[in-house]
Amino acid sequence: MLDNWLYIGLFIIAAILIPAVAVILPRWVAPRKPNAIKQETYECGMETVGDAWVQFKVQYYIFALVFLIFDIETVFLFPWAVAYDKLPMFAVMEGVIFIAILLAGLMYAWRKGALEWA
Amino acid sequence: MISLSWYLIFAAALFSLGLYGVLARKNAIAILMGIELMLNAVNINLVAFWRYGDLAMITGQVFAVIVFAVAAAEVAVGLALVISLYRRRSSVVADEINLMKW
Amino acid sequence: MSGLEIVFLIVAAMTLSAAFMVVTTQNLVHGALWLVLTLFGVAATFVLLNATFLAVVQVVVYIGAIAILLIFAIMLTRKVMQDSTSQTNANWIVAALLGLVLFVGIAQLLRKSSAVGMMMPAMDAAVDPVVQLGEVLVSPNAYVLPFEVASVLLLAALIGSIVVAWKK
Amino acid sequence: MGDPINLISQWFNDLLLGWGLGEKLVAVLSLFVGAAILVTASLLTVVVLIWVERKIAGRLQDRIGPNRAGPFGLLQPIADIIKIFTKEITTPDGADKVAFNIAPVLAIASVLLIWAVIPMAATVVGSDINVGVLYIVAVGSLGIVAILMAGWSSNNKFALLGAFRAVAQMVSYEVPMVLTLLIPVLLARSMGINDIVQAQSTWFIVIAPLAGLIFLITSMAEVGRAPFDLIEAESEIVAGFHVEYSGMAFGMFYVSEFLHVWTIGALIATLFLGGWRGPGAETWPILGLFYFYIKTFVGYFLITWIRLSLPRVRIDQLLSFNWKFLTPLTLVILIVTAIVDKALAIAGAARWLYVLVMLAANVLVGWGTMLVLKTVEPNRPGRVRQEFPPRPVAVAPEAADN
Repeated sequence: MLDNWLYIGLFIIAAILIPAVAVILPRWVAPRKPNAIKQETYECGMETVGDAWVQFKVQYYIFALVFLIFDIETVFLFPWAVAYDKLPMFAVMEGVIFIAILLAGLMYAWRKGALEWA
Repeated sequence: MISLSWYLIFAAALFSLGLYGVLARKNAIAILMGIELMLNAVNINLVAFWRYGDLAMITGQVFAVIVFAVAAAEVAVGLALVISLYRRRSSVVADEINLMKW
Repeated sequence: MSGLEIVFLIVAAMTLSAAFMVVTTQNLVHGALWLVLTLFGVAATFVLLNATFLAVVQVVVYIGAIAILLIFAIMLTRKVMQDSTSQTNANWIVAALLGLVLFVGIAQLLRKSSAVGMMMPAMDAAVDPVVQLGEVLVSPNAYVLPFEVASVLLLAALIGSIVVAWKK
Repeated sequence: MGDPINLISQWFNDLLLGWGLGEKLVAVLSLFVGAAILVTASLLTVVVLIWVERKIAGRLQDRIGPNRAGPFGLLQPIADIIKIFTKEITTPDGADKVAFNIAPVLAIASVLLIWAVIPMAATVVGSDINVGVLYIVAVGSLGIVAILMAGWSSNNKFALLGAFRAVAQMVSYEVPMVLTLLIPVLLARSMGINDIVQAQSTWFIVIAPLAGLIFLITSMAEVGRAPFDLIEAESEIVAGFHVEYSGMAFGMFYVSEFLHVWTIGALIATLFLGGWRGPGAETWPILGLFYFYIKTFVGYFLITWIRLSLPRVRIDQLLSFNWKFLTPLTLVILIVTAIVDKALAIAGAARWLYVLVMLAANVLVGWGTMLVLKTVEPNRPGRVRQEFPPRPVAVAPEAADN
């Protein structure tokens, strides 16, 4: 079984190494003439104004938050789905209750207005 | 072969690093990151005990799963507090959060 | 040394050095990126322990969600914590000592314990831990209560954090 | 015969053993070479894909598409590659150099890694791990980290804003995506991709058509292609998280997008269209490879077609569509599938009846959704088309002061 994971480990190395070579190779092929204006951060040709940091909407955080809770709950349903053949109807209903609790959370966030962008 | 102690030492080192982070960092988010390290160290221990113990008992993995859930809840609420605090007091330094201190 | 031992040592060294960077680096975004590497190392450790389900869950939940949330939070609050100021408080030496003492203490305890030399029992290829996990998590004789309570806890966390972070 | 891939790997193994290398080393080496070949082949596929996509786009937009370089413009991508290799890679001032350079590599690695678990023929199964489906989700989340790294390290406000948007979109659509992935897992009783292919004696698109559709939509949003290409909305945030990238570093993001679309085609083929299955695929594995590529292309063509037909949505529409439509719908389908499946298993239904009832359940849910959608008031404020009276082009200076 670890053989399969060895393959994945080697695949990770290959999948990082080969694109890395593709990025490094142009260092010799491509020209390299940096100058002050070229290195400026791009703002559609205007001079750069201020810092890259601007005030962000807290909404981004709220979406990431709802995602985190949903993600972890969904992940725990996977073993339930895999063991499905061995589960009695009662255990299936346990999973359904779990999903219903998830749905309740979604409804709450919806009613609260946390899912609105504006 | 790798004996249990390798994993336990590894987890202990990770836990100690996390503890240092929790105690020494100023920023509340950095403290939360330290807590994540500690929780991970605990998870390594739990899984190692499952693997080296009775394989028919899946308890170690179940505990790790519950730790995942608790870690997620802790980060969600913790960061929400930090952000709310930042909005009110413009600070994320844990030492300056002293409204309830006397 | 066997191949597995070498892999373990590489993974452990990578994880611990990344964790060290997490708690020492000045730049918090870097800290979060090092945290991603640490979490990845822990996932690799889970693979070495044959807990494959937990390994992928570690990546999905910790890297895919928790680390992202941390980076978002750092970026939302970055203005006050410019990277130039020191990130450690006055008693970091005490904290370092405490961490060291804890590590040495645990190592001492481990040296005396009988569990140290335990070896991995062989896995039964016919038993899939994922199926086992799925069964006990919803079985009334096992862990159905913690399972449902965890879901309620997550619901409470969702509600609580929306209430706290939402400005209206 | 009929299985050239394993034949070649066998020959390679024997060759290395003949050189007197240790058996374990040979095993590791040949696995690594296999991985490297798969990675390179995937990257080269993109070269063809760029030509195919430009041709399809051309035809769908009533033009010819590339036709100058070589026959049918076939050499066009080669010319593009040479061009992009010889372009300067710039690094903006104040950029975080390390993160800036790692991000494109990580972005493409996160897509390439999916190919490690996809079975392409009966004998070419890749890595047959028992958590394959979650592995795919896990690898996808590395891509999110790559985007955040790229946006943050560029030291550019558009890049950072684009990265935030991209991540908000990707994490939002990941919720229904992971939920729909549960359905094939439930039907196959396994998370292993190979087991899922084995379980599709009837394709899952027949048993769970709604899940297939939702998977298609959500994965399009994951890639960030039109109609979900808000993450690079030129008019708002210039080019999104990769504004500052140039040359091959930008090329990596570009390639990863194309490869991601192709990979999603492969995932749709594997999870819903039966993977390499087809007449004679068991005895002639090479036929399975052929079927697999045909099905992958079907998925790829669908996505390209949708991309070229639909305009871009607004960000509030994008997020509402996900959270208020897709996610609840997926949860309902999941509950229905779980209960119907168990009820049929208890009743001991025959296979044909099972397929029929599952299909009927899906149709019912789809029909119910349509009914619910109709009751949503079509004239609510957000939807009213506003009439703007024509404004004068120029205003007299006195009037403008007010």
